[in-house]
Amino acid sequence: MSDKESDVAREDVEIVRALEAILMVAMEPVDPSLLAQLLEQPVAVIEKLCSGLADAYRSAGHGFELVKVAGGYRLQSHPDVAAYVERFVLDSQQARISQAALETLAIIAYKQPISRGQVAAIRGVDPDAVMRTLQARGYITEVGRDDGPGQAVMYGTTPSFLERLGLESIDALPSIAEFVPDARVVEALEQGLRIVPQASGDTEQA
Amino acid sequence: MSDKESDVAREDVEIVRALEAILMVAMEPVDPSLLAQLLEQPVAVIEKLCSGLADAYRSAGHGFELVKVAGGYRLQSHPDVAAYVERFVLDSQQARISQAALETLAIIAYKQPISRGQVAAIRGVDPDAVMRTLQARGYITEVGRDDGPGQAVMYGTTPSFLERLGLESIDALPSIAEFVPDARVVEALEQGLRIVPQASGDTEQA
Amino acid sequence: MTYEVATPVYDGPFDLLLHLILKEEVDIHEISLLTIVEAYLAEVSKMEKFDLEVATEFLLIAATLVELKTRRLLPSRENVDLDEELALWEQRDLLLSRLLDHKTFKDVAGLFSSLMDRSALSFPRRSGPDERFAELLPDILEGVTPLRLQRAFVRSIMPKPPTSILLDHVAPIGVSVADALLELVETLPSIGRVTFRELTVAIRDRIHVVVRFLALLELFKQRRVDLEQHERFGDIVVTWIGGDNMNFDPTFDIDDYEG
Repeated sequence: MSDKESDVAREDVEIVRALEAILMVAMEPVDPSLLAQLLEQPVAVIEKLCSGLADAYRSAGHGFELVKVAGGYRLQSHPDVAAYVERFVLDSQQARISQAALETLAIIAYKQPISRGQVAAIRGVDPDAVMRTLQARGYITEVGRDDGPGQAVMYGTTPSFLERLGLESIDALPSIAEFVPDARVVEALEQGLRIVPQASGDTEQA
Repeated sequence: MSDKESDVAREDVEIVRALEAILMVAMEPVDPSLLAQLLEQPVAVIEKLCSGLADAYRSAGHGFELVKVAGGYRLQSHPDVAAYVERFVLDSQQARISQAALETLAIIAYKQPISRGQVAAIRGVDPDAVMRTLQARGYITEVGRDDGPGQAVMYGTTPSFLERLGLESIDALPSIAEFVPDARVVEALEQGLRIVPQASGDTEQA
Repeated sequence: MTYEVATPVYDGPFDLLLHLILKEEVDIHEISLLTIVEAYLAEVSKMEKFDLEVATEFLLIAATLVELKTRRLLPSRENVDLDEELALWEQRDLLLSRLLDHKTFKDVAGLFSSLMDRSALSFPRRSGPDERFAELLPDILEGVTPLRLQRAFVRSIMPKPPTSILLDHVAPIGVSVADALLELVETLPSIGRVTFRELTVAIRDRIHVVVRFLALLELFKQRRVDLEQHERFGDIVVTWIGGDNMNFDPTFDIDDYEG
């Protein structure tokens, strides 16, 4: 939009582009120390580049801004044009939770911390879109990374989820222990279906 | 540029900022007609502004880009800095897709709506397992039933499929005519499936 | 002439057929349509979920291949029925166009693969509205109680009931051409002369009749039987001309690739 954006030092261009790309795809504020690690730069350099980028966006007059919230950096819509964003939000959000979303939320609540891959394995379908919605609504959040080689992001429920359900803590969720042995029967009754003796557990996996 | 034009341009600045802000909070590609409605502009204006914005990002050398995919506009990280983003998004769900699944997807994309039996006729193998995987990944979906006596379930591709391939619409695929086997292949197949034995004196061993 | 058929992994009988036809150094006369037919029968019998439409497609293709093979084995007749001839050409053209489709979409798959590789280099922005817009969002957990959550969890860990069709009316194909061949070689020498109808009178399953017919064609090719058909749609008379010497392995010669 303006030439001022090219103010950043030339040698930093690659790092700044990578920084913009990461902030663009992040779901939550990104800790400067994680950025430092990913971009192989000292934290101080990251802080300086982010602040330079925030200035550049401001002077270019973009409809978005780079801010530091909750100890991390985040790209977000500019408050000046909040009215348009509000229209969009009101227009595009669905009102009720879908069956798929409820099941995904239940799995995360009971099995946390859990990765997206693990949720997919239980659900048999890709839970990506549903998890993004739940995350955007603040019911689930990233709670860390798996120790394993994949270092998958692990998800858990948030305090606002507990509050919304009127639960003191996650331990206050109704027990599922008693359901596990008879669960198939319960399910079969619910669905009004005959129990198939050799029903295989992984029909969704192909 | 005349004064009138620069007035329009000044007015456009607000719309462009609103566009940027909305795209920043979107969770999937945003339909230009929704943008047109929210910003009270003709669709053609929205399309022009978005394409101008995409150009501006490109020439400013940002680490993100504005693209039109699956019928809508979305912000995404720039492919140039994919290496950095991949470090950040460790558990990307972009699992590799098998050759069998790709061939099945190719048939469904070009022949939709198509039944499982019709896919089988071209593939020569039962596509059931592969089609269930494609459905679980959200690339294909049931789009209706055949009018014929069997009322076979018909399948088609989804917006997720277009997103995965980075296509604006199904029409953006090259014409199937470009893939039709050349004369040499056709001749060999005709010869291989000939009905009349060759006139030459060689012995037919079948 | 010998070549490996087992080395590459074929994605089903069509892939195999395509490979055999397009492999130029192989004499097209050598193509074993029988192998392909058997591959189709195997496909049908191993189908996870029986789908009449899919099975019918396979049997249609298999039947066309059988007919093509029959034509090549039997000497050409002088008085050809025009309708019959047209029907065969139609079937063959259909098969040809499917093979062409198969080849076409194999190539399209390559394009899809490269498009996916390219688009995988960009990651979409998908964060959604931040907490500043939280109060605008409808409460999607309206009516969701801890108990509903528990039930949703129990439901999600359940194996999904497999959608199955009753298969009682569909008999599995349990006979290969090789099996049928062995059976015929055991019974025919003692009978000598028999009609095809008599040979198959006890068989209720049409596919078993087809398999037995293929076996007879093999024996004809090996000059172990003589076949006569006096009128169109008339019964076929089978005469054993292989003698009493059973010292050959009847399965050895079935469409192998020795030149």
